[in-house]
Parts: sequence; C-alpha cells; structure tokens
Amino acid sequence: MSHVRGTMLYASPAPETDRERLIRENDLVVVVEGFNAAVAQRIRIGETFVSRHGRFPHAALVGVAFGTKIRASDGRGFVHVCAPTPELWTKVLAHRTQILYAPDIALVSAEMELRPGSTVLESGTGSGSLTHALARCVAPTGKVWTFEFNETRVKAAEEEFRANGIDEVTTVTHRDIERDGFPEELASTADAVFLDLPGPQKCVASVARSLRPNGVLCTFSPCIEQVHKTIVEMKKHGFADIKTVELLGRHYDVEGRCLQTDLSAPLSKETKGGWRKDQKRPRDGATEDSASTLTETVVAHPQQRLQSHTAYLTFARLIPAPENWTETLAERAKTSESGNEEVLKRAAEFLAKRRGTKKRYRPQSDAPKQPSKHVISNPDDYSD
Amino acid sequence: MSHVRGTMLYASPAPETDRERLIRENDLVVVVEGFNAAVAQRIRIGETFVSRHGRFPHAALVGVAFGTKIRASDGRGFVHVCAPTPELWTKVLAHRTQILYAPDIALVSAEMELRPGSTVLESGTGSGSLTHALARCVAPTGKVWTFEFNETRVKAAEEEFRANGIDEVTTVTHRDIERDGFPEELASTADAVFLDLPGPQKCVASVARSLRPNGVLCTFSPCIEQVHKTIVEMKKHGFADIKTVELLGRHYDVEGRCLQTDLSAPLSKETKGGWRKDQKRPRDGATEDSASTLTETVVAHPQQRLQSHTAYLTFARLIPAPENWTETLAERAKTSESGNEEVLKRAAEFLAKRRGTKKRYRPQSDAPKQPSKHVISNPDDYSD
Amino acid sequence: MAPEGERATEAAAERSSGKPETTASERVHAGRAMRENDVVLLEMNDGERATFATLRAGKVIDLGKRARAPAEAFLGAPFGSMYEARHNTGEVERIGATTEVINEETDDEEAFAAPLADERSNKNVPNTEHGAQTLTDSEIAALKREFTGEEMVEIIAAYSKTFEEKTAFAQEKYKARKLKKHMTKILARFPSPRVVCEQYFYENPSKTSYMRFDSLSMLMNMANVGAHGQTLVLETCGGLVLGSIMHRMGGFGRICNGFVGTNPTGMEVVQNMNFDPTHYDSVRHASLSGLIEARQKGAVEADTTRAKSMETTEPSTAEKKERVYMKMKFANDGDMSDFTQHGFSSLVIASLSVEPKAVLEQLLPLCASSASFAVWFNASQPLAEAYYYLRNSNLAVNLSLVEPFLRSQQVLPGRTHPVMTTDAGSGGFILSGTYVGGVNTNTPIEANKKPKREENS
Amino acid sequence: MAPEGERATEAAAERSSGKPETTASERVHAGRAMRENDVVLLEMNDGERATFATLRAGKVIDLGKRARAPAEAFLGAPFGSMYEARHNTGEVERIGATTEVINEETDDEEAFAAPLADERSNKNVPNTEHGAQTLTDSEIAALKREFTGEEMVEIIAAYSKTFEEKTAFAQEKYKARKLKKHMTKILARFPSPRVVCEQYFYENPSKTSYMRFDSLSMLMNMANVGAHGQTLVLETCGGLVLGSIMHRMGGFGRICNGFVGTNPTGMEVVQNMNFDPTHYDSVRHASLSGLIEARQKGAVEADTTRAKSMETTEPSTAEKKERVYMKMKFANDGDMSDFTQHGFSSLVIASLSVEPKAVLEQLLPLCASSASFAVWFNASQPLAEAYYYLRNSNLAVNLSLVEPFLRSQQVLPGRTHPVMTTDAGSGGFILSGTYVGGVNTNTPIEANKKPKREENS
Repeated sequence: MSHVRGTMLYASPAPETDRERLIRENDLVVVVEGFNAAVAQRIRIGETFVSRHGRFPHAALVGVAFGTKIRASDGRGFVHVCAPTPELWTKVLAHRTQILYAPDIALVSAEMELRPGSTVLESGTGSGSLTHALARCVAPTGKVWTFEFNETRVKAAEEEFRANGIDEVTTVTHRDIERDGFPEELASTADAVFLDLPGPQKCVASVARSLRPNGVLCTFSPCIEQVHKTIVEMKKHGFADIKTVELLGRHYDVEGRCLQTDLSAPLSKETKGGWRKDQKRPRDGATEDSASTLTETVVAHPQQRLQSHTAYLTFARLIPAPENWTETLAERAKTSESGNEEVLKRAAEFLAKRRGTKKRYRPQSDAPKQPSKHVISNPDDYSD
Repeated sequence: MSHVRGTMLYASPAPETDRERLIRENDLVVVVEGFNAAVAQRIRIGETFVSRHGRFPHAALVGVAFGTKIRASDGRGFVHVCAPTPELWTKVLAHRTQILYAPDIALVSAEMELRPGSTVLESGTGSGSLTHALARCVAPTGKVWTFEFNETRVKAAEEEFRANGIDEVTTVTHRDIERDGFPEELASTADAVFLDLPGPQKCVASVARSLRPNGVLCTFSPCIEQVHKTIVEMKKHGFADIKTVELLGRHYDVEGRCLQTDLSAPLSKETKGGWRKDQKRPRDGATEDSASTLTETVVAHPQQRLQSHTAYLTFARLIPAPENWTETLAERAKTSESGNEEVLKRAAEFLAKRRGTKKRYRPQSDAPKQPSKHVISNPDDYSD
Repeated sequence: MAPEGERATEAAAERSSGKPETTASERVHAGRAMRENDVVLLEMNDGERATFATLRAGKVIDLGKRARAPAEAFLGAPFGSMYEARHNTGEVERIGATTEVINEETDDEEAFAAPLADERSNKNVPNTEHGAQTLTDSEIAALKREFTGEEMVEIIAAYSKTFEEKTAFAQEKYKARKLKKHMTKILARFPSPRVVCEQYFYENPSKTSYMRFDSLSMLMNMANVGAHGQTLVLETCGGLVLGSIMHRMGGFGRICNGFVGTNPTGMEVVQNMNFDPTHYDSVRHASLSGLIEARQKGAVEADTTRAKSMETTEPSTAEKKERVYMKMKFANDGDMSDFTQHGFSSLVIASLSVEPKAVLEQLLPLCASSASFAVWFNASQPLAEAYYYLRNSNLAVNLSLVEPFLRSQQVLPGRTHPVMTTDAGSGGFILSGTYVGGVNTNTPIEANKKPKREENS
Repeated sequence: MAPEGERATEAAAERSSGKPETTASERVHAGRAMRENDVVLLEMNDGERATFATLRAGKVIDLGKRARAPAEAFLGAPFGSMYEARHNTGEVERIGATTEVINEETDDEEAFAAPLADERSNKNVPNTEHGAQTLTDSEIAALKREFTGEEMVEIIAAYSKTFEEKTAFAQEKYKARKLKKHMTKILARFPSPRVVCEQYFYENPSKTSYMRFDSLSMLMNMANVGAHGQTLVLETCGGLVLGSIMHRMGGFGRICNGFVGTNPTGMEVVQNMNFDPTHYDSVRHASLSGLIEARQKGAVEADTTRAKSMETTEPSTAEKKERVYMKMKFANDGDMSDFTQHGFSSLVIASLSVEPKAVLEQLLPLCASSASFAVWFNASQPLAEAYYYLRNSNLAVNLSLVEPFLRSQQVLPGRTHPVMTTDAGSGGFILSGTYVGGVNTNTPIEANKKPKREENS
C-alpha cells in the first residue's frame, strides 16, 4: 500500500527516499504558528494562509516536505507545516460541541482494546475528535459506526471524514441512540461501544445486544450521579468487570531559570522578576557572563490553567453467559430462598455427629445469644 | 515564658545558648529510626528503647540535645532523637481510629483561620491527631473543646493530652454530638467548628448556635453523598460561602540516578537494574570513575503507594444576619409570590408609555409566541 | 520588642480568670465589628470580583461595574456581613445568608438530563436564547431605573421568547444569571491570611509568586510555626508568608524576616491583614548575610555584627516609607545576638529567586537543634536537589517532598463533579524536615565519626 | 517480512466483500474461543489474585490458595467467560455475569451511616466480630468438605454470635466476605495490552518498569502508532511497549525494535499476548548504533551496514532461544536500508536506563519529516531537559510534557468517593512532539540560515 495522502488514517513512513514526505494539492496540513497555536489548512493552489506571522500562499507549500519551517512571503515571520494526525486534529478542529482531549482519547482507545479489524460503535459523534482516533485504531480492516442526534452535525462530520480520508473505515449516521438504540443490523458485531450522551443508562440494553461476547462498553459522564445510574443498568444487563476512573492530563511548563545562591548580593533582575520565559540557554553548557552566584537550571512546573475534570470514564465488559444461564440463575435464587433452613438443619446434624465423635462439647448454636458487651446508645447511627 | 518541656504546644527556641535544646526526664522524644520510621518515647530513667537498630537506654538520652544522632549501647545502629511537634506526633501516635494526616490538618487549621486566642470545637476527638495541631494554633490564650462519643477513647485522649502538655488549652469531653449537639454553655463562643462524624448534617443547627458571627464550619466526609446532605443543612441554617475541596498530599521519592547516553554500549549494571537507591553522590560534584557515557542526575518521582482520597472537606461561614432578618425574609418571599403580576403590569405600562414617547413600535410581549425553530423530538432528554 | 515574659503573664492571667477563652477569643475573632481604618475584602457575587478597601468615614468605595458604596454601610457591622447593592437606587442593604432556597430533594429526570446538556455547551440543541429577548437594551436600561433587581428578573423573563419553553431547571438557572446582572451581592470578608492569599492567587498571582493557600497552610504546619517560637522566614511573596506567620504566632514569640542583599523586599501584603501593634512588634527585619556572619563570629565578637546590622538599617527612602507604615523594625544588636544564640525553632523559605539547596545550606545552621523547616518552590527539581543534599550530608531527618494536589468539587443535585477547569493547577511543592545538624557536643553514645560542626559550617 | 502490498490487497478484498468488517473483526476480537496454546489471564475474585496460564489439554492450572482447574474447563469457551471454583468439590463451573443483585434503590440512613463507620475502621464501636464465631477452625474445615460455598456462608453466619446484631447492610457485607473465602470466582481474560499491563503493574511492576496503562495508551496515541506506519521503539519494559505497538499496528506496517548495545533486552511480555505470525513478522530487532551508522553512511555505502547488521545477528544462546520462541527476526541489510531510507513515522521511547535528551538527539534524525514521537519517564526532570533542548534547537514543534493523573472511583449507593489508597500513585510523565529537523531541501521560502542537516547529525 502506498502512502495515503491528505488523510490522517495511516502513520506512513516517507515513500520518497531520505525521510521526506512532500505536501501535494488537497493535502490537509497542520500549520504550527508557535507554542500551542496551530490551525488546519487544506492546500488549494490560489489560496493564501494569513496569520499574525504573515502571508503564506498555498502554492508555495506544494512540493515542500511536511515538517518544513516556512518563512512568510512578506517576510514577517515563519510557521511549521506538519502532517496531520488525530492528536493534532483534536487541537485544530472546529468545535461543534465539547470535545474529548488527548488523554481521555488515548485511554478510551486502549481500554476498548481496539486494533486493526475491530468494530466500534460511537454515540454521539459530536465534533469527531474521538472518531478520528478510533478510525486510526481500527484501520485498515475494521469499522467505526458513529451516530449523532443532531442532523447539522451529522452533515458536517460526514464532510470532514471524507476530506480527512477516514471515511474509508467510518460511517456517520443520523440517529437518536437514547431513544432508538443501535440498529438491529449491528447486533453482536461490536467489539466496543462508546457512549457520550446525557442519559447513557437508557441504551445499555441496546449496547448489550450490539456487543460481541467480552466486548467493552465505555461511558463518558461528567457527573457522578449519572455514573451511578449507568452502573445499575450495566449490572442488570450482564456486564461485569466494571470500573470508573478519571484521567487528568496535567500539562507542564518547561523553563530555564536563574537561581541565586549568594545571600549577600541583592536579588538581580534575572532572579527577581520571576521566570525568564523562553530565554534560550547557550548550547553545550557554555555559561553566560552572569554573576557566578546564579545557578541556571531547567525546571518543569504544572500549568496553573488546568482542565481539572473532563468526565468519569466507566468501563464494563459483557460477560459471555453459558447456555441456559437464565434458567440456572432462577434455580439458584430459588435454592437460596428455600434451602436456607434445610442447609442449617443438615449442618447442625453434621456438627452434632462430629462433636459426638470427637468427644468435644461446645456451646450449641441455639443457646440464647448473649447481648453484646458494647452497648450502643444510638444504634441507628453507630452500627458496625 | 520559658521553654516548655515535654510538650509540643510551643515551638520554642533553645533556651540554652548555642541553639541546643536538651532532653530531660519525662520529655516526649520522637525517635527517628530511618526514612519514614519513627516512634514516640517518654523518657523514664531505667527504661530502654529497643529496636532493630539496637538498645537505647533512656538514661543515656538525658542531657543530650534534641536532634542528636545516638548510637545504640550495643553498637549495632543509630537513631536520631527529635523534639516532638504535632506533625511528628501524627506519624507516631497510637491509632484508635482513622486519623487525619498532615495535608488535611494544615488546610483545616488554616481555613478555620485559627490563631492564638481562637476557640475551636471538634467532634470526634478520635486519636487526637488533629487536636494537637489545633491546640498549637490557638495556644496560649485560646481553647480547643473536643468531644468524643466513645468513652474509652475519651480516657485515652485525656491522658495523652495531659502527658503531651496540650491540656493547657484543650478539654476533651465524652458526648454524642450527633444526638445531643454541642453544650449550650458554648453557644456563640466558637470561632470554628470541625466535624468528623458519620452524620454531620444532624448537628448543623447546633453548630450554628455555637459559632460566633463569621465563624467557620468544616466537615470531613469521605463520601460525596454525605457532603450533599450536609450542604443542604448548611444552607438551611444561615451558612454561606460554602466550598468543597479535597486535598491529596502527593509524596515524592528522591533518588540519584545513572542514565546512559551512549547507545552502542550495553546497558550497564548501574543503569539496567532500575534505581540506585540511597546511593550517595560524591560531594562537590566530583564524578565517580564510571564510564563517561553515564549521566548522573537527581530525580523526584511521585510515590506509587498513595493515599488517593481521605475525605471531602467542606467549609462554610455563618453569615451574621442583620436585625429582623427573619421578618425581612418572610416579607420578601410574600412579595415575590404575589408581586409578580403587579410588577409585570407596571412594567407593561411603563414600556407602553415609553414606546409611545419614542415612537418606536416593537412586537408586544403578549403576541402569540412562535414555536422554536429547533424542534426537539425528545424534550425530556434534550432540554437546554 | 516586648519581653516574652510580659505577654506570657498576661496569657496566664487570662487562663486563670472566669471565662478566659472567651475574652481571648473576643479579641481576635474574625466576626468582630468593622472599625475605622480596618481593611475589608469586599467580594462581589460569590467571587465574580473583589476589592480590598480601607474603611474611612466619608469614603465612597468603588465596587466595580459602576457599583459604589459608602464606607458607612460597613462600619459597625460584623466582618462577614452580607449586602445587596441595588443598581436602580444605588442603595446598599445588609442582608442575611443567601435567600435562594434550592429544593435539594428534587432528584428527577430533569435535574439529571438538563444540567448535563447545559454544562457540556448545549450539546444537543443550538443555543436559542441569543436574540430571544424582545426588549431592547435601552428599554432594559430605562426599566432598571424604575425597578429593583428581583423585579427586573421577572420582567426580563416575561419578555423572553424562549423562557417558557425552558424546563423549570433551566428557568431557575436563567433567572439566577439575570439576577446577578442586575443586583450585586457583597460579602465583607475579614482579610485573614486564607482570604488574602486566595484573593492574590486568583487576581494578582505574580505579586505573591503564585503561592496557593493550601501550600501556605502546609508551610506553616510543616515548619511548626506557633506561639512562643522563634521563626526565621525568607520570602519573596510580597509579605504573604510573613503575614501568615504573624497571624499564627499572634504576637507571642519572635519573627525574623531575613532578606537577601541589603534591603527587605516589598512586604505590602501584610498591610492588608489588620494586624495590631503587638503583631508588628514581634517582627524584625535582618540581613541574612548579617545573621550568618553574627552566628559565625559568635556573641563574643559582637562588633562586626553591630557594624553589619547598622549597615542594614540604612534603607532607601522608598524602603523607609514602607517600613514606617508597616511598623516593623530592623534587628538591633540585641536582637541579632538573641537570634543567633538561641537559634530559630522554625525556618520557612518561600522564594522563586533563590536556590533552595544553597539557602538551606546557609540558613539551617542558624536554627536550634531539632528545629522544623519547610521550603516551597513551584517546581520539584530544585527541592529534590536540596532533599538529596540534606539526606546525604545527614543535616536533616523526617525529610518529605510533597505536592499538595487540591481540587474543588461542585456539589449539586444530579450535577456533582469536580470543577471542570481551574486556574489553580499547581500549588507548588513543599520540602520539609527536622534539622539535626545543630548539635555541638559529642555525647558518649554519639555515633558520628567526625564532629557535626564541620559538616554544618 | 511480507511485502506491504500483499496485506493491503487482502485488506482491500475484505473491504469490498459482503460483510467485510465482521470478517476482519471476527479474526481479531477478544471474545473468540480459547484454543490450545492460547495464553489466558485467570483473574480470581475481582482482582484478588491472577495468573497467566497457557492452555494445553491435560494440564491442571494452579489458581492459588489450593484451588486448581483443568485446562479443559476453559478450552472452547469464549475469552471473557466467568467461572466458579467450588472448594468443597474441586469443580469449576462456568457462570454468567455476577449473581449478586444489589438493591441500588436503597438509599436510606443505614446505607449512609453504616458504610461510613465501616470504611473508617469501625470508628464508633470496637470490632466485636473477632472471636464471635462459635465454630472451630477444624469444624469449618470439615463442613467445607460437605457443603457448597454459598451453603458455608449461611452456616457460618448462623453460628456467629454477632451476626444478628449487625445491620442488614453489615450482614450483606459479612456474607460477601465469607463467600469470597469459600468460593473463588474466575474471570478468563484475553491478554490484551491493557490487561497484561495492569497485571504486571500491580503484581510485578519492576518487570515493566512501572509502566501504567494510561501512560502506555498515551505513548501509543501521542506517537501516532497505527497501521501502515514504520515505528521505531526503544524500550526496557520487558516487551510490554513493543507488544502494545504490535497490537495497534495489527501486522500492517513495520516495527523496528531498536536496542542499546549488542543484544535486545528481554521481550518476554510479548509472548503473553496471543499474537499470530503476521504480528511477529512485522517486527525486526536492530541495533540502534547500527541504524545510526547506516543512516549516516547512506544507502550507497551499504557494506558497513551489512557488517554491522551481521554482527548483531549473532546473539548469545539464551538470546537465540528467546528470539526463536518469539518468532521475531533481526533486521537484515534490506530492512536496515528500508528503515533508514524512508525514515520512521513514529518513535516511542520507554526506558529508565537511558537519558531522554541524549537518545532523542541521536534517534530523531532516523525519523521521517513530521514524524510523531513520545517519550516516557517516571520523573519529570529528564524529560524537561529534553524538552528544553528540543525547543531551543528547533528540532521539534507541538512539544508537550504531560503527567497523566489517573484516579479510580468507588460508585456505590451512599458510599461514592475516589478509592482511598492506591498502588498506582504515578503513571510517570510523557514528552511528545512532532519532529521538524528532518528536512533536507532549502525551499525558496525556507527560513533557516544554516542547513538543517548540520543540526541533526
């Protein structure tokens, strides 16, 4: 298979020699303008990308290798033109809804055990942030079926998926999964199902029908009450191995920093004013002509602005039931209700016989129970 | 005031010259046996502290400065003898219950705005871990009233507080606060109240009576449902400025580490076997005779074994109500119920007049409302 | 500096009297009446914005967003009081705790579904509210002059095209939002270290070096700061850490505000904390290099110490001005000798400008044996290096490097979760321990092969 | 190595056939039947303990705590099946999802108060349960030979002095605890990377360098690992990271397992993942210094490369044994030249033995332009140094240093809270970015003053 251009489905190596992947017309390019600033551009000869760094005619990008540093045609500044990946797409996509970010996407993809050939169902599609990563996981032989309640968003997603080349393995459908469940045609086909809906508990039964044995259901719910309701439904519908986690991506800032070691010298400009942002450190450890009492060091500290909660992720597995399991369960329930006394009688007989044999006597279980020595004055509140 | 011996109430400087504080009989000493291993010892001539490091006769410690490194009388190992502090006490105390640890204790003490002279109520006393820190905060002129439901624990706490010298500002009482509330004698005396009980919502009314205006209530509840119930009660009883947080103390391990930079050399023993625990780095940056491709560096990484949740801490303030506030509130409620239509009528008149004046006509508010363009097929689930 | 004994006697007298704790508590409690010259933090609409104000009779306080209030509205009322500023009349009225009574028992489908849709940016329907209001801006402005805040909310809701289509839950939320717009709720906070720290952290964090409140609280506890202690502090957090120590020690004991170079750095934040003269009197500024020199020379050679301390008591004019305002003195010879002779019982370091390892190496020898210390930094590495040094040189035990991880929680029926985003993503890191390098004598069972002295100097 | 084109054709054929995705999915899905020679992870009692077992007919598998099961009990059943091992009979019976039906609607006082007391170590009453059992140990042992696990629980409860005094909630909990003791529930897990990673992380973490599963998942995604890629991996996590890459790429594309020195490190963990030959065939071992040399010499001077690669294909006997078992080959000349000519599309580094900065400096030039890379380490500082170097030398953009903070949550009626303690306190840190140093040509609008070449070598 040759290099797939303009899509972000495959992390292909460079087909040309010497490690270069060249930009062609209609390719999707992620233009990196600086730290944490990037935008998507579809290469169309005649168009020009304009930013605060200057003007970048698309025509000039054709034939250039992905990763190149490009100076603006008006010479003002520069940008890097990068090949798209699902992770970069998540940074630059158009937000039609709240989206999932890289850490949650990574965990979801992996906990659902996706691999080339897997079938995965998603609802809702939203802005397609997760969908792209799912498509990468299951390509080239798997399938992502994604469902969205809002028709406008369905149309937008469809177009995007085609342009980004993930339509090869992805189908987006307009459907209200909470009301209608997943299509019957997909029954017992899914290796995994992902739900990001206000009422995931409403479609757990449908998910159970759609999953293969040992398939994984993942729900994404911001509020804990929702998680609770969903877990109740999961337990009712044959799921086990249920766990709820949350994952924060704590981003760190990295900076070079001058720290003073001499307490007799006044605090210098370098040390007083907080961080020296983005100041370059001389290569190869050559020290600047700063005072000898300044120690320069690289430090990493967590960013203050933090996405401190996204959602609770709940994972559960559909346990393949043995044949006649429903009948077995019913029988068990009956036994445990009626069989209790019978069992205790048998046990008492067994014990009496054994105690007789061993010539050891112990207080009988039917002896009057002694009150606990620890009298609880307020038993309603302080039960053990 | 001279140095207070054998208590941990005051962080006094050394009364003797040259920065030494000497151990005397009956002093409490925290014996540090190694990293994160410490035990409390009350100095009694004739007794001997025995540990895996050897035998340490108490008599030999008298007259020695706190902080001294002591070799065992049988020469096997050594320990450090440290002056007690509330934080060290938390590490060595006898657990009669689950206890609060340093990060929560610090936050609670500070959010309750404790200072010398403050009065604070606590329930339950438990193992007295928090009590010692509270006593330090309010000493020498303040007061900690602490209440415990379990009589055995009351007795143990009483004895401990006396021995540790915090009884000067601390009184422990046997009382079921959930059932009986705080004593009426303490009404309007407390600057802060701390509750660590299974049902804190049951005593919020009593707390409101005990607090001074602007006093702080802090509750410590492991489960979120409990927090919810308590906040409902707080809102009923004149509390505002309510916030719920949780605080984890993430402890880091610090280690010296050899990292290989040369990819052609096989991984050496130094780098292969994981961390070089506690290996000392030569002072003054003198490098060992290791291969030049090894970079030695100090790293800090979070410990794997973590107290990942202690409890939700909820803080609230008793808002001092103005005089006749109850009456004012009742009146307001009445107005908002009956006054609605009257207000709308006045507004309509005002607008009609104004629109007439300005000669601008706008659709009337009583014009038939148009249905929303965005028809929601399942309004129960998808309301905005 | 008031002699220790005097205050101790006072304290003892209080303890022995009839209701001692009430008296002492009365004097310091944060719900006392607001008085002339007090600083108050006026917090609008549950933290929407806030401002420090000094209460002076006749002064009009700017509350932001065109709201104002005379100082008299606050004077005499207890700290912690709550107010409503009505935009239509300009009145400021004192109120009690929040009037909104939420029906917390409601736990129905709506409470679950609605907020979810709501919080996650109306994921299911496009936002129809925009442009749904039939009143013009100028009409609303005119109405505001005639009607109260609550009345405005009713009117605005009635003239909204979409209000009636909303669920009861969404209507409630809509009204609350509108109420906030037309009426300002004010909480008059006592400027305790907690309150001051949070205010700077969220509004002007560079002033206090991004010191977060939980970290500040851990600094106090891990360094065992308390009454009758002798605390050495090195901070460049604008005085926040110093103020927190003053609050904790309550005028009992002594505080040495050690500074790098020849002059103290700005300590303006202390001025916002309503300290009385007793508190200020417990503090001395001292040059750290002067302290180190005095300690090395010892008490017998006090001459150099004097020269040094004289030198440091010649601050610049700007410095002098601040010093006078803050009523804090520079250490004199007696203070310097006291500090160095007795040693400090607590050491607190909070500065992003100095290297923790180098500073600990130089300042720990000023501490009393078995003193507690705590160092804050906003990255782990400099503290890890210090930790490694202290452990390997046997200068400290009970070493601990902790990152306080703080998270706020939203607790509402059906909508409970940790807050979604925060500006408090890091509280920094705290290195703490017990200093054990300060012992002079070799006891019979002392283990060290070489005298401690050598190691510490 | 199978030619790329062949597999692609196969894939295309599948896509165009009637129900292609089902077919493909069928082949890989984790719920397929357990077959002879499959590895299965048998997890007892919801994670109480677990063991990897290779299913061979006639083999008896030790489940720990004196429980055993014949391989036949599992063969033919789908992965993911659940079992009960009855201690009294030695039977292993296949069951469905959990039989315990918890009444989740119960939300009364009891459910709130009881668990609190319970979880916080019976804070309110001393533990009376101990010694409350009137049956002796030997009696219980004798009974166990006669009664089933469920029956045993009923008997034990009936003979407990304190059972009846307990609340209904506590009784339930007591029974559940006893049931665990007398009956083992087994979950037969498919050994996916997630399952294998967690098993090692909690049971034998030093084997996989404490790689936590969320971090592993982020390594895969941030390095853009996927089908048809060409991935270079340097890991010393026992093969866990390599296995995860093999799983993600599914035999489509090529993986170069780069090793430090002259031999690959142990990759045993890969053997536990039930990979088919296609997966193994996509992997080549190669010496990293050999790759670097080959890249520097270029394709024209392949001689040295050959010599180098020959050298590395002479492993020790132990090495050979493992290699054969793992069905993975060493890179030959053609592979080396392919790798260096096309460059790697993804670079993954996960080792606590090498310095991230130095490794990135040497390995990034082996990557294709705009390749994605991700590096894991268990401390932030070495990654911060690498980050600083890459940013200042303009070798990478989209740089990000992230610490995944993972927390498990207990969700139970009235008892919902994050888990109290964990052995997963850290997942390490991940540095990721896009390599932009690999461009040779100076395009007309290229900005760099000196050729990129120089910078990368």
